[in-house]
Amino acid sequence: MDIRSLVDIANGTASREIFVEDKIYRRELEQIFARSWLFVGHESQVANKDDFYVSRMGEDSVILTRDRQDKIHVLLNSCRHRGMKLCRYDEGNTRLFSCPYHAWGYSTDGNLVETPGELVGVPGYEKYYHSELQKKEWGLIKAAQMVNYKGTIWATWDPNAASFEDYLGGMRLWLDSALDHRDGREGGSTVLVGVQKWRTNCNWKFPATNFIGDAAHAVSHVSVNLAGINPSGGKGRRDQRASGHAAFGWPDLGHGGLGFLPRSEEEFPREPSFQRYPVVSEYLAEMAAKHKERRKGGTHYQGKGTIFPNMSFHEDQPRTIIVHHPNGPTQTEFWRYYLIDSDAPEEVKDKLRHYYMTYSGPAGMTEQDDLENWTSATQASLGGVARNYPYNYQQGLGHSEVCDLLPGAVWCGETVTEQNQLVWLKRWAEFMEGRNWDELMRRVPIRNDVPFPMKAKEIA
Amino acid sequence: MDIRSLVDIANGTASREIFVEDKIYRRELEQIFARSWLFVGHESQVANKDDFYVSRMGEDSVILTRDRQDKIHVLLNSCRHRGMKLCRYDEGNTRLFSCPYHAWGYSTDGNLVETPGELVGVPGYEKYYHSELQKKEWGLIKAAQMVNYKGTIWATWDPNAASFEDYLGGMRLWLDSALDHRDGREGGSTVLVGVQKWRTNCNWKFPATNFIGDAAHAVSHVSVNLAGINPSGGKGRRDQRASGHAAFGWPDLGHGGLGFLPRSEEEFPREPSFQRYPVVSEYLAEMAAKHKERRKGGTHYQGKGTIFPNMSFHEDQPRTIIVHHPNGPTQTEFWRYYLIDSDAPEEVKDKLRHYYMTYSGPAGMTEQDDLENWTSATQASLGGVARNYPYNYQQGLGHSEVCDLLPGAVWCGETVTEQNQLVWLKRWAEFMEGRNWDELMRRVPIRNDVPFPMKAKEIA
Amino acid sequence: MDIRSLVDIANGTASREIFVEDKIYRRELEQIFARSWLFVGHESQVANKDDFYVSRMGEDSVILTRDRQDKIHVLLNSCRHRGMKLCRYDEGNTRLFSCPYHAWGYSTDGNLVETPGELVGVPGYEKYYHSELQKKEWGLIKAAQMVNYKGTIWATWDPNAASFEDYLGGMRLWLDSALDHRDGREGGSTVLVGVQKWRTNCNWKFPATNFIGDAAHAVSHVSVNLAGINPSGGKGRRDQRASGHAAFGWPDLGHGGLGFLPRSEEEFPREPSFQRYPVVSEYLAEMAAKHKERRKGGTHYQGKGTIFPNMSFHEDQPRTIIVHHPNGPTQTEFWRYYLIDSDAPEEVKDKLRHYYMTYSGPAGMTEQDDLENWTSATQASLGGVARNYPYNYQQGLGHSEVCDLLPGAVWCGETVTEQNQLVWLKRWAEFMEGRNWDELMRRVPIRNDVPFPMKAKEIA
Amino acid sequence: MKRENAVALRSEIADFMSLEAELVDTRRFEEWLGLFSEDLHYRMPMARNLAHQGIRAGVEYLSEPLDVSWFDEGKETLKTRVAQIRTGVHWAEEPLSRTAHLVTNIRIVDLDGLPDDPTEIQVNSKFLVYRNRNADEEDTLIGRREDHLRRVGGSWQIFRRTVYICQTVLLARNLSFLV
Amino acid sequence: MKRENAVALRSEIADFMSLEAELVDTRRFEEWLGLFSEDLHYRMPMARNLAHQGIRAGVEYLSEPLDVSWFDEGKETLKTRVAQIRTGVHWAEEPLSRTAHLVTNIRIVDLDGLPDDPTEIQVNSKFLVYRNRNADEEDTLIGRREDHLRRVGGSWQIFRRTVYICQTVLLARNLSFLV
Amino acid sequence: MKRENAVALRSEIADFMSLEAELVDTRRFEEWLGLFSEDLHYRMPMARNLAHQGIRAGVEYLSEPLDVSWFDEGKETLKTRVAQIRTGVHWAEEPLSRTAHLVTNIRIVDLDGLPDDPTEIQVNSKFLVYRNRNADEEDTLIGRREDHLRRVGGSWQIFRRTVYICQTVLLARNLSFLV
Ligand code: FES
Ligand code: FES
Ligand code: FES
Ligand SMILES: [Fe+3]
Ligand SMILES: [Fe+3]
Ligand SMILES: [Fe+3]
Repeated sequence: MDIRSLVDIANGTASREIFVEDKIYRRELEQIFARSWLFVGHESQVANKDDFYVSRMGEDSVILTRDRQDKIHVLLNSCRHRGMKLCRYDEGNTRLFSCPYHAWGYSTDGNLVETPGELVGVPGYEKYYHSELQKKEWGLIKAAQMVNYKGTIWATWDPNAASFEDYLGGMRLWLDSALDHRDGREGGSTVLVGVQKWRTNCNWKFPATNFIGDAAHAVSHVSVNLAGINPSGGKGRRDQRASGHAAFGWPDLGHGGLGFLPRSEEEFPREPSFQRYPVVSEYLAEMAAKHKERRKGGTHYQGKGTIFPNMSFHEDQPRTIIVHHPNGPTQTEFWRYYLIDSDAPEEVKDKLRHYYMTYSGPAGMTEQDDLENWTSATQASLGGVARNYPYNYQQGLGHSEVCDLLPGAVWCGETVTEQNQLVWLKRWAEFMEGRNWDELMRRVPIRNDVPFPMKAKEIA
Repeated sequence: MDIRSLVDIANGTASREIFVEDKIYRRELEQIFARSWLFVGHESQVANKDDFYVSRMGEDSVILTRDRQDKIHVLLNSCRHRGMKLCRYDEGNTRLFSCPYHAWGYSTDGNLVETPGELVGVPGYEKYYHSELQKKEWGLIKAAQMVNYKGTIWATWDPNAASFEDYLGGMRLWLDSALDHRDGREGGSTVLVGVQKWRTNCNWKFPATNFIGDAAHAVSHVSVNLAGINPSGGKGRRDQRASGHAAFGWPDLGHGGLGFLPRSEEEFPREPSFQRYPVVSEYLAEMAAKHKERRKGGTHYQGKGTIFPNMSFHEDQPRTIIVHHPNGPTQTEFWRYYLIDSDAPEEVKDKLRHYYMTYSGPAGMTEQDDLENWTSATQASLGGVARNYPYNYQQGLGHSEVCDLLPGAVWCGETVTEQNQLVWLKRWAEFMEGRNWDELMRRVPIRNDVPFPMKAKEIA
Repeated sequence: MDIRSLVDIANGTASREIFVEDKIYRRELEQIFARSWLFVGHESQVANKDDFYVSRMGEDSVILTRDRQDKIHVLLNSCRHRGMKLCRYDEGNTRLFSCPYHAWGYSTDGNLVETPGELVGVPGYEKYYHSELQKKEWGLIKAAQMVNYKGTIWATWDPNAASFEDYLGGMRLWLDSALDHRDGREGGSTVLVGVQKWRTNCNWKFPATNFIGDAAHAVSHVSVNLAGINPSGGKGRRDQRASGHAAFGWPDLGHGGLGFLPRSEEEFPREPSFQRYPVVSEYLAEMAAKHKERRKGGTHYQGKGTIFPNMSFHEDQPRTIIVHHPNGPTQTEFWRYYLIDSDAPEEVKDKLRHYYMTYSGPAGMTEQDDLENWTSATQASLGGVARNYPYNYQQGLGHSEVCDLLPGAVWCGETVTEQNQLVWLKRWAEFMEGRNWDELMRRVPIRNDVPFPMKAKEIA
Repeated sequence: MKRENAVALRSEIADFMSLEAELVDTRRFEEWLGLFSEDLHYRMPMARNLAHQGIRAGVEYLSEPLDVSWFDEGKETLKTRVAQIRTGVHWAEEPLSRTAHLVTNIRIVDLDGLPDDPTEIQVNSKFLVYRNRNADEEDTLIGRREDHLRRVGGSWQIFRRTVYICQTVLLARNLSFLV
Repeated sequence: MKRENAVALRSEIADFMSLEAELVDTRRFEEWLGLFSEDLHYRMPMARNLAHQGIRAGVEYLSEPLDVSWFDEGKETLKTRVAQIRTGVHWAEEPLSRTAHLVTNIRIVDLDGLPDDPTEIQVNSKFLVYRNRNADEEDTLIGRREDHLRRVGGSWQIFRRTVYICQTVLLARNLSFLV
Repeated sequence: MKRENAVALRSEIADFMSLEAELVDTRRFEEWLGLFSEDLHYRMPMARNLAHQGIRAGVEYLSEPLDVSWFDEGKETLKTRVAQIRTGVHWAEEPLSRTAHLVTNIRIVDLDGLPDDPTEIQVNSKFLVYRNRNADEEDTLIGRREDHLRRVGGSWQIFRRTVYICQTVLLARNLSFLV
């Protein structure tokens, strides 16, 4: 598979095949989803010992669970005996996962096992297996690396994968802006109970490259803007944003989004918001004041976007996380989580919840139109003739510059640019080529590397 | 892919694989549907300036539209930006196709653009694209060639394709017999409003090779014959036909059908028809008289059949067009149009319409049984053992002779023969082998060409 | 395709790919289902001359029919002309199968034809085919070999296949225990009217290797045991079994199951059963006494299991046959038949029927849970990561010994062992490697043959 | 119409509609035909995807007299359809499909405005028609129906039926079953 | 039966059928069992594809006493099914399916011929039973039902239920849910 | 409630429910909104797969005030949804979906216990909502509904609607149509 013929970063185009072709999709499962850091869930979903929550990594079902020592684990949800889907509930509480088929039992209890997910109960182990089964080798497959980042749980199957911090790079600053408390405390957020899950017949790369900052598609939301769900009343779908909002991307990492040009905390403007709901408006104003106070002297980093490959988040309106699980070349299963300050008053939570649900998810008046567009674009790219014509990502091509204020990022001073789609596609190609982690993290020189197209230096 | 092993013209057999196998199907999309002349629609469907009608070519969606200069165009219905299905209505009126996703606008207005479908509106063209986007290169894909033939619109994606007239060859004379007015005027027909579209789980080649003149399958219509929808009353499903009705095929072109042996216009017999509906009966008799008068001294050509690859028509009872759009190896999407003299009295139109609908389409008492048979044959050819046994097309094999009265055609003096299926399969193989147009049109010698099996010359 | 990398008999593991991958599945259709002996139906389903019953062999539809000379035949149910599914009823009575599409007629009447299924009626044979069609070559495809074994009909497409008796080997003794009358007569059983057919999204090898004797999964039936359908009342789902019940497998043939260690007829214990239904209990006791009497001095062979590849049967509770028709890599179409003594009193039949239906089939309280498990295991093996981890069949690995009492069989003295799954997988690999029948039946030496892992001989 | 009459009429009409569906699903086609008047107008128009202006203008379903429909016929043609099935060689229905007509949301239009003993009524309903045939073929048509009924003696007859299915591209191989 | 009694009876029976479906869909299985008599005969016969002669002869559905069915049982077995679900380890129903029983076209057979206060009635209906379980598994059974009800005190009990589904090859993995 | 009142009320409510579905399916959205009170609470909770203990505990559907739902809103938001559709550029509904709301098993809860002329009632029902749009896209939502109605003058208004769909993973691309 000649990946370079599929994605032409220098010219800002990509073949439609990558959005519809099964062979490419299957390679994505191997090269991307079996290697990248993936979002699994939130610690609040396994708040108590022995709580579990069943999630997905790519097409695979996984169990997120908290053991009796309060450690969180990510386990492949398939019995090592004959493949049975081990845990068949969406959530619950147990420390012993017993397989319905032949009752192999896997434990997460640290008193019993060295490695969580270890195979402990094998009926007839002595009599029928003659104690010869190597139980240690047949425990549940564990994620090779797992991280709890401010409550969000991430994992990768690849023991060689870069550390989560290195993998995130500067994008971490923006993720913080979603996960930190509105009052400026580190962390302090949680997800509302209830994850919206739904299927849509679009390739998973549409949402990934849409949420990375596709400001040009704002026009497709004109209907919700006209109908008006502005939380301060009137038309539009959001409160007015502060100035200095632009697209930033991390070309070496594949992340990107829209965010605010970093500035000193004190200089970051804070306009009133949620004025239809005074209790929310007041809460947010109070938290903003605390934030400014707590972080004064520091730099204000704030943004939303996509963390390569398939997790997108929004730091504000609506403050959410969405995961685009691949489900075949032309289907995506979305999982949407709603973020909230853990200790916000109930009424504030309720109003925010209502606004978020009105905006996002399959019933969200904004997201509905996105879902329709991604589906229609996927379907219209299947035709035997249409397939031959590449997609165009030339908006702002060659106008990117390094942004010194945001480590590792490039920008071109605008929100409206396709720089970030190219950032993401470049990373996609690097994974798909099968680069190893030394190459992926640029610890070694790479032959024929494709540079990100930057603005030509003016000759003084 | 060894096409010659799949179709054995000399022996009159064809592998079942070509009716069920996905790999072959995908090659058909490339070698046949991206190169042949395909039926797109009727000019009456875009009667007014800026009218559009969304049709299909193979699996691809296309827009048929009439510009303000009254020229008709066929455009690929997929946005060049990121593939969105541009026009999502089945029909309407506009001169600017604006994409729902990022609002790229394509115009057909000759005052604005040189080439219809040109990209004119790109939001942020100056600001965000820095005026660098080559708009002329990112217009809608236009059909490479388009023809309006007596109201019917045809197109091909291949700029090298033979001219439509050459492509049609002698089959044009029969197409004329469907499209010309009953009174003998050239053209003068139109389609009734409303296209029947439906999906059936059969390979698209079943209808193509059925309508090319599969007289042997008449026996499958015994139920409608018994129930009786004869428009002159009584049993059967059609009025009695004139004599001299036989199968004719164009072995160098892939077309064929059933028709009347050409004879002088005056000699062509015209029996009464539609006697259950005197108004129709009288109308047709009157038109027939005019026809004879207008064309006296000429030759009467009349027939129905399949134009390679997937358009079939009937010139008389019922006067219709049907397109067999491929929709996967084991699914076809049918589009049926009903032909009528444009200026026939309303009551005549209404009675004919009723008869046609009773005969054809998914509720047609004749077509229902065809649809069942094609589906059952497709499904029964999927089995691992059944697949190994070729289909048989040996009826009349080696009994074809050149018919001097019909240019380019062969026949064997009968309606009941599989000559035409072989004519079609031979052409199928020529396209599938990847022959270029010089080869396809026999402008150059072809190595190892497969001749059509003709009757051995008797030695005098 | 490297079959040996997929199934590791020596280590007792098998790749998940063989349970989910389409390429492997298509090879199974060729190498296994087009060559093995397959169960087709029961002679009672075609009790009268010209009766027919439509069945399946792999994915192919076949007609089981009895001709006027009382001979039974198995014919491929696809018209040789253009593939039409010839017979579209599930059962009926005819001696002429006339194709709906073009009326080719195939006869089973020995007065008319030499070979049943011969093509006799070709409309227009003289006029349109010029008597040139080689009708003898275009008859229905007949099973290459067919056997009526005590009422059960078996067939294979492969003329070189070993004889049915050789193919069955020692497993025949167990099949007898299901098919012979309860009173010890040879045969004397029949199937109840009505075949349960249903689709389940599991790979067909799950049921095949489950019914071959997967005693370890009994734990999955705890719910029916608790609810209780024991025919003698109380908990559990069956009457208490006699002692000496263990797993036996035929490593050279691929068959296996659970059965009783052979012993003299007189020594075989016969406890009361079906005590909730005295009429049944008494009938069975009486028959058992006759059985013992009739066969005294002989050896009592009794068991249930899977005959390679996809027919499983049970000799007792419930006395049934089930066929696992492959229907795509992740779907199986089950056909379940219920066995009964032909001449049992109606009330006995009725009570047994009720018990069997309560146990088996899609509404069976035992089988429901199996179906759920097979589906869940199949689905959980599709994930990109899960696919990489082989299934484990190490229960009792290397503990098998030759059982001198049962010809060709090995055992390890237990019911609970995965010996039989490995027996089956070994045979699967031998077919899939494309071995010819000399190799398959070990008539010739085989290079690099994989031996079945047996217990190491103790050194005296 | 008085409330009690309205209650009784609704009950009676629901019964009639259930009977009609039962006759067709149990293949008593000739009895089924008896529930339709001789001057029956039976139409199933085709739908198109139009912009909202077209929807507002009420032209989504092609309903002009000369428009092509899925069905647009009288009782005689319906009888012919039944006769065709009865030949036993109508392959699209041989073996016969098994159908289930689920009729719901039965509503008599403008019931309040009707006289106490009306002779003609319009009955709107929703339907789901399921067809199963051969081994595994399933088709489902869903939509709404507008029936016009006329009182004939002690019972009712349908003299106009208009069936609006939701599909534009029919996702069934054929319409050989009666709706 | 008098018209007003007929109207009331239809209303009452529709209510009963809705209640029955609601009990089973909200997993009040024990209450649901209470709506069936102890002498219940519950059968779901299997259908076959036969030529038109077979259809005419009424043998499409295998209904002889000794024919194999999808279900053919009494109340005790139904109770056992409920008990099995209640164990919490009946994997086919653990986690429990979410079902919806849509019952339509409810018709009391030969209502006119019944006495004013009948003690036994036959109720025909159509049904669509939808089952959803796990992440994305959907099964839909559609067909018709013939129920025989007996008046017991102020209410009704079903003493015979025959369920005719349209499928020949069951397209559901199992029948672990109650129909 | 007296038997005859019960019969009449059931009849009236069924008529109301049919009308409601007809208004929404014929895109008379503004009229449809009129059937809901200004203090409407409209919720479609999400379901989870839980072990049998969870089902027994009644927590299968996430129904706490702060739980995320598919919908949880008042009339104003419903009006906004209608307004969005009416813009003509709401791409998820442009071209408009064709829907059919089949409402069955309509049952007035505790009818016997109600006064003869109740002002508030709870109406349980089952539904199948079918949506077809573009060429071949089909979505079907099936489940049950609990509606609370209040008598307003001569008619009724819905002041609370809770919709329980059977799916956990929504198998529709979006919920841009009104349920
Ligand atoms: S598959 Fe899990 S124990 Fe056997
Ligand atoms: S996809 Fe059409 S404008 Fe972007
Ligand atoms: S396909 Fe059977 S006769 Fe033509
Ligand atoms: Fe958006
Ligand atoms: Fe035909
Ligand atoms: Fe089992």
